[in-house]
Amino acid sequence: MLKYTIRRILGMIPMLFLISIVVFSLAKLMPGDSLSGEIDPANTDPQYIAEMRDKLGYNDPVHEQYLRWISNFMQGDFGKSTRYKIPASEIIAERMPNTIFLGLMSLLITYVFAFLMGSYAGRKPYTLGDNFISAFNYIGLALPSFIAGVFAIYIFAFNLGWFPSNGSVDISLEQGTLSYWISRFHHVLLPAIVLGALSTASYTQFLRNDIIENTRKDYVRTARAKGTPEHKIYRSHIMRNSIIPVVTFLGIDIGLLVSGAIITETIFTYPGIGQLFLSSVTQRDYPVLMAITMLLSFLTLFGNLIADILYGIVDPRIRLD
Amino acid sequence: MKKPLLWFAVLVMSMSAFLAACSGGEKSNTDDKKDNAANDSKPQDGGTMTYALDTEFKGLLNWNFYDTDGDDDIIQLFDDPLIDYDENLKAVPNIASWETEDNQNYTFTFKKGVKWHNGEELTVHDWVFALETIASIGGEHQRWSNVNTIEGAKEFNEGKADAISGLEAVDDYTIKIKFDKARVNNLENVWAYPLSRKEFESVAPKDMAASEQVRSKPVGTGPFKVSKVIPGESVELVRNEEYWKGKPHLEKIIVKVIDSSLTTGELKNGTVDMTPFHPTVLPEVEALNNVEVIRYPGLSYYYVGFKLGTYDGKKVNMNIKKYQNIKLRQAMLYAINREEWVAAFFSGLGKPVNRPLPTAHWIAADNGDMPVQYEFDVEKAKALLDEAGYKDTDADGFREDPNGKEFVVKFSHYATGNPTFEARAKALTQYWEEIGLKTKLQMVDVNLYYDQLEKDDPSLEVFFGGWGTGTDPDPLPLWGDDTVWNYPRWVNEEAQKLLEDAVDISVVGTDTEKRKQLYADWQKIFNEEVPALPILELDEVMAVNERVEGVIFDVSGPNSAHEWWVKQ
Amino acid sequence: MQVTTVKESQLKLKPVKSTSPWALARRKFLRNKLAMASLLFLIIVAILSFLAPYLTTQDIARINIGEMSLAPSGEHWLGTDKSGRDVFTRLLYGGRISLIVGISCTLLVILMGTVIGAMAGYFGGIIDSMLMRFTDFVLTFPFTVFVIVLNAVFFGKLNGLLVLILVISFLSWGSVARIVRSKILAEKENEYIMAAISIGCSPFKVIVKHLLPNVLSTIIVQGTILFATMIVVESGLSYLGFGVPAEIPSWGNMLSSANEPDVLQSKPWIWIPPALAITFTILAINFVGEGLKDALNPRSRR
Amino acid sequence: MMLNTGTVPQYPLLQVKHLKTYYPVKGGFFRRTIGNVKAVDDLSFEIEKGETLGLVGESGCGKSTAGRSIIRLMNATDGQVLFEGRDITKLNGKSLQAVRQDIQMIFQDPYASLNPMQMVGSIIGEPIKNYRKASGPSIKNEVLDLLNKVGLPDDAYFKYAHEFSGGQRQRIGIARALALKPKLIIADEPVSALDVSVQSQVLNLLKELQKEFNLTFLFIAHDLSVVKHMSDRIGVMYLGSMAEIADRNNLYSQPLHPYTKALISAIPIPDPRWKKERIILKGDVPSPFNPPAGCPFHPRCPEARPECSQLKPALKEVKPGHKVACHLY
Amino acid sequence: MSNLVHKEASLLEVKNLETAFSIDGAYYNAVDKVSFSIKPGQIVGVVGESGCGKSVLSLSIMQLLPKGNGEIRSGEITFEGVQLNQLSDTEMNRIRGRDISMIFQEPMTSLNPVFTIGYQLQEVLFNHMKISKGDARQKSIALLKSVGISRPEKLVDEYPHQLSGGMRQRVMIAMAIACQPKLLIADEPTTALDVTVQAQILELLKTIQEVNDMSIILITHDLGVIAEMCDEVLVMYAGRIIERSDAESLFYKPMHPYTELLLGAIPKMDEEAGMLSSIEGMVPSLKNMPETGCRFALRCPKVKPECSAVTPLLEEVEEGHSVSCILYETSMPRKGVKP
Repeated sequence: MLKYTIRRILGMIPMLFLISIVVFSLAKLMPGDSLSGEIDPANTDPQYIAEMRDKLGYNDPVHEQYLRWISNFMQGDFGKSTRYKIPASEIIAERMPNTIFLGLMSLLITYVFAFLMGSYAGRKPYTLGDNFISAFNYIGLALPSFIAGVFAIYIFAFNLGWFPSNGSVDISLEQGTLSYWISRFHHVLLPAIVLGALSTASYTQFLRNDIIENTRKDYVRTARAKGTPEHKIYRSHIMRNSIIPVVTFLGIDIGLLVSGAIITETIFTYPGIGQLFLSSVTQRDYPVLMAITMLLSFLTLFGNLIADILYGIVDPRIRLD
Repeated sequence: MKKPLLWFAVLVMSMSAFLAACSGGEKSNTDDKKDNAANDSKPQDGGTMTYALDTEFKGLLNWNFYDTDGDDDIIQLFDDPLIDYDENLKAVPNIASWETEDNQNYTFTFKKGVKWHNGEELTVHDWVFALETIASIGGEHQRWSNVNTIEGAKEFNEGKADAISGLEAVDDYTIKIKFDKARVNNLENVWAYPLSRKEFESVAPKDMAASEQVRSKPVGTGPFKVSKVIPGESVELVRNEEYWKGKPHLEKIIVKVIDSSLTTGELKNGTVDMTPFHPTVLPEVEALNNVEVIRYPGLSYYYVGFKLGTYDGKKVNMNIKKYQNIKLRQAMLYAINREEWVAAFFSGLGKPVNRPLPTAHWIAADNGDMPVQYEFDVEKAKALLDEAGYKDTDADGFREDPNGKEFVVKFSHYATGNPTFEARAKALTQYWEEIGLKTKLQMVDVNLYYDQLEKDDPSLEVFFGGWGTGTDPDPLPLWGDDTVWNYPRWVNEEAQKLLEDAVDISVVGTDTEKRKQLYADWQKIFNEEVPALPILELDEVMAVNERVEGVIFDVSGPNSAHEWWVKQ
Repeated sequence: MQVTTVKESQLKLKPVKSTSPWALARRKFLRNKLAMASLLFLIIVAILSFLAPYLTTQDIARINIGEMSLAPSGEHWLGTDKSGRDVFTRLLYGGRISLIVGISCTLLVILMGTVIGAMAGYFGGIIDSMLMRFTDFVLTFPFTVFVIVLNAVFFGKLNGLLVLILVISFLSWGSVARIVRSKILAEKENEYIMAAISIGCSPFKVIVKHLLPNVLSTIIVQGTILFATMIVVESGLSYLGFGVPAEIPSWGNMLSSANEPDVLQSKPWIWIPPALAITFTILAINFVGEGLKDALNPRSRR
Repeated sequence: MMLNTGTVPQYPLLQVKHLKTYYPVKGGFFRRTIGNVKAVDDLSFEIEKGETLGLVGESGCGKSTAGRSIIRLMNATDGQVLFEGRDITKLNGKSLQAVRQDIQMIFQDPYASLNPMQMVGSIIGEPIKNYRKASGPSIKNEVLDLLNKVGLPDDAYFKYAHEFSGGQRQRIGIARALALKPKLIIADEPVSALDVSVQSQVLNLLKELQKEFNLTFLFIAHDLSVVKHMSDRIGVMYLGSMAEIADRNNLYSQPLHPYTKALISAIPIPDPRWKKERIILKGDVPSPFNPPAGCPFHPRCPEARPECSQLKPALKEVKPGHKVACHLY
Repeated sequence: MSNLVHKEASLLEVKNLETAFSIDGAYYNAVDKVSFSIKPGQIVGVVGESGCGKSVLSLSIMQLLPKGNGEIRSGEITFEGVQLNQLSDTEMNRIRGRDISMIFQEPMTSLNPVFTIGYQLQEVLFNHMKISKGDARQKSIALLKSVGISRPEKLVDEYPHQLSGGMRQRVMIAMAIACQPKLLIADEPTTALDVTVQAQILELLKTIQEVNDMSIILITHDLGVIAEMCDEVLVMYAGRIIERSDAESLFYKPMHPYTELLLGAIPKMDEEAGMLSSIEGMVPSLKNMPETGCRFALRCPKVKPECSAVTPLLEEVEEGHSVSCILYETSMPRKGVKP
């Protein structure tokens, strides 16, 4: 397993290298001179602009610019945000905890609900409860997150006033106290539900169908023939097999969540990576933009690795070596 | 604040009320503002006020390093400038007062007992520190142009001198500054924001912007102290008990960022006490029972420009033919029902203007004195076009140019996420089509838009734009014959002379009336030639919960926050 | 073997009633009430959208300053938006764009995914590994991020709608290629494929005549899922301002007015119709997809 | 047709010489080949025109792979397949197409071997269309004729495979194989998926057809009694190579290879009075990925000797027409 | 062992069993009026082609019919005096795996892929006896050894996919005999296996049967296996038992035309190749089953006109040999027809 993991991580390097070329090229292709962010816009002296261009290396051949960028990047220097005037890594580090918290909450909600609803519906298919859950699922699958987010704010934040409509925490609370965490939780709940709604619905459906399918498997019949009580058959034999695919989704979720956070964080004015990304695009903050894009690509690759490793852990038939 | 010009596109997106105004200082009440402080009893102490920004703040929380409105809004709650501006944008003493004989040598005197939040007293050395910090960074610092006019600043920057020779600290409270030459606007131009030596002495100038002293633990001399910063999200400020103008009433101010779509909802729920908002939501905000709208004159105006020439990096050349006909341009302004347009897209929060300056500025000439008034008049517009030879020769309902060729007005407007931009641009083209001008609308990404304008991209012919001006009234950087900001690329020798004379100390001396007259003459020429069609000047609005008292706004911004209070 | 003489009866032989798998699936689908109702709904939406210019005389582009932000009434069934344009009219036109983008992306994605997946799956070996490496590579791009960046790169340089469709499609075909490939790999193991080779069918014929019809059901089901996804993607990007150019009405663009403070709160007639249109369309597509999946699955009984 | 059997009578119809078919096994991150499954490992035999050679062995012994390698559904790694004296392992494109006309295959799974999307008429007519420019009606007549030959009604023409039972489907598969009038038919487990009563129908049909058209069969099956019933000669395969090959009666009455003996003794005889000495082998067939050194059978062989684990025995003729690969002989 | 003394008490007695499956809302009998009994220590073979209902019969006895789909419509299944089809699930669970156990055709899918062999073996022990974990492990190792597995200590910790088909079937057998059941139902236990492995497994079953003195119901389609293993044979066709006899009598004197044809359809090793007997047509599907009369009538070469009108009953024609065919008149007067 360790050997496999190391090999996989090594295998990610060429992929990331290729992606970095794509990312760099795209940033170069983006309209608008990225200089405008780095040079005092009030200073129009052509000589000054030319000097700055030279100084910032915009006149170097493209491959040199790339090499400079990538070698800095690998040393953890993602460049300086043209908007915030501080290293992009610091900006990202500031926002990262919020996105991680949102992502974890969303995952938690997704898996808890999907597990509860999916196992109920799978065990009692075609009953009233199952139909209710199915109806919920269809709505969850059909309601895009941005619509769900807008509705959620309209209904739960404005009309009912149950949840705050923006931010990540009430600033007046002392960091680390219980009420601080409650406030964070209160702020993250609505966006987390919206972010997780789609996967909750699809995982529920998936789990349900998988349970129904596994119920018909030969080994379940074997277990019955052994005299194993029904509840134990569900708990061990069926569930153990049914959670295998759902667990492996966890890895893939990592990449998806952060992408999904772009919309959710924007709607809820939640200061995380997604919102940062979007504002970096509109403001042409290239260093931040490139760093986030690389980060998300890495997360996607990393998520795939996690998925494979989890698969190897939960399914004894898969051997990772 | 001294950044003389702001791109309007940025303004529109951020919709900050404080825009180019420089500070909050002692204000005398003016007639056109709603002052609810007078109605009620005595101010009460205590309480928390929540102030919402509808644009993200960058977190560069120091006058010397910030560059956006969001940060500005926060800084002025906790840091005071040395010089303030009154409702006519004339400089008035705040912490510092000054004397000058010749507009070259100034003596500034600081008030005693003004303390930084860290307990140190503010002295002239803090100002020197600020000026030297900027000078040591030089061209890469955006305020360099506000410092390099001081004698010896350039030498200091180049390392030829250990100190800026034009700065002479007489004692802790008195400083003499000598500028490289006499100018009418040396005072308005000079960088008048000190930097605490104690906080920053251990930080290299290059690293200051990223330091925690700027980003998370800023200090100032203002009525509130920053107690906590959540980057990009909110800032908590607490009362500065030792504020030199008196103890603030409010115990706490919370500044938070919300999406503009949430404005009315948050105001209604009382989770936001005070926030600027987009003009289009004015009716909704006014409809809220618990909120009052403070309206005050702004410093920005919108125009429709024509590309009349190109900029070669040094000079503006008026060498593009298509829109050279003045009658064509005038007709296009007559064709626009500006009253209706402003009512529709700015909820009436603006007035049509006939000159490229906001009324609030002291150099602005009286609108009524303008030679052409450009009242909405379709017939007049059509007549002008007929005169100019733009006639419909092929009976397709649209006019051809005097040579009988097809004439299409290519109109461009910047695009952001805001859907009303498209609508308001479209509405303008509809006015022009009414008078028989075929138009084509192009929405251009805002980041590209100003880039293309600067580079005279041929795809931009007629363009929508806006300027927000700062405290320095000089139109030369915008309309001079050697500046890239002159987007229409308009050159008129007479006008150019007027602008140059107005800042020439040998012509105007220290006589502001004479200076104003020169500007008025310039405005008349502009009014007749309309290289850009002035559309409107915008009023600023601020929504304030009615429990908040003592808040006053004028063109230079709000009054000092220590006077604000909430009913409990 | 001798060819015996043709009997009259043999020539007259005619198929009585089609029992082809497609016919069976069609029959099964027609019996599925929910799916049929959804299909009907989609057809109505499509007809209304595509006939919009004939159904309404309203000019979708004209700004009517006198009629801005009117609540629903007899004259304007769904009210007007902030530019005084009829919301109902725009909903129809918006549907047209959303459906066109959705369908074009779906078709392009299916086309690219199927060609690449089928080639990789059928030929295997080096072709397979090269194509799949490339697919992995494209799949590694975080979708939303790259759509936004790519769209920003091409913004204003080309026709916005076309760029959007191409960008979305280029970033989305990977999963289809993978599914088609694995399906082809599985199907290839079936002996009828070997039979087809052994009776002298060319690789092209094997793929087109034998493999594709048998993976078509998967592709169709995948297509419905994609169609729904693409409508979500289009409207989501437009909502964020990175999708269909603002001047073209689409459901996402219409919904983006919910970003405006007054609209979300006090003018719900402007944003709720496109929100519901998107939701119900996707719901209907999902139901049709489920129905198709059921109908095309030979094992399902119901 | 490119080959003319009449002029080369000295050649058997099919000669397989030292045929090897390996599948690469991929492993590791870069999916490199880390080894080979030696599905067929040095297999040799020949088939005379008009005879039926049975190929028997347990699952994984490579008999199906051998069949597929001959018809080039798989590419042989090494060795030769001489069809009418001509090596066809290296053929490509048109010449390969031409050879396939003479060799046809009947497949094991009556469900998977027919394209579910095709009408039966199209399934049977397709090979004709591929090789001959013929008009629709004439092809249709041929197809109807073939349907009659395999005992299916005319109206099957317009039906789809899913409307038929397993036995009928297998008849369709046989009709397809006959459509090109091939010289050699490889029948790969044609009855193993069928019930006994249906199996007998298909076996009878194959015998009739062989008689009628003088067909040559390579009959692959795991059921020794079925193979014996169908074949003139029988080859017994174990782990990719031939263990023994002989005339069917010889093989049955005087099996030489210990594996053949065990195989025959293991077959349950439907006769309760039949009491016989049963040879129970130990363990399972080893994996062809990692076959044992020496004689592949030696780990299970009750008569194994020391040299059996050293040297792989060659197939040698011990009696006329009876070859065996065993160190005992 | 072959013992057909009627007086001896039956271990299992099935009477008039009807098991039906619902298709499109209607029920169709997959097992129709089946009666038979098994005595202790007997091996009874059930033979028939696919779809004849032999697996449904075994699942009916085990009460393992798929829920909501198949159900026992009438009849009695009595095991040691207890009527199984009256028991609750919990009560039945106590019998399954302890008194009656079962092995299945597909050793590949019948074991849960995510649990170790040991876990799955111990599960049956924990289900039916109070036993400590350590003992259970020891016992499972012993069981694996008893089914001829050479390295049981290692195998208990392995997963099913690491085992060959034959090994898995041995594990299944070990699981089935763990509680020393009185009856083992083996449903096509060797069909998926190679012939040399089949020989091993059959040998094993025989040994175990002798050692434990249990009864076996051996379900298979392979008459060869029947001949080798069974004392008594039930021949099923289309859900009914059409012939019942001791093995020898069945093979040497088949009575029912179907049995006769079936025997003739098998290619035999010791005979010269000739034409095999074949049965025209195929077994009618459940939905198309004739309402009355002999279900084989449509394919029967000896069919008489009354075959499709009169439903024959399974009657003893000779001692220990019953057949359900009107060709065989019995001493007893034939009673009525089946409803």
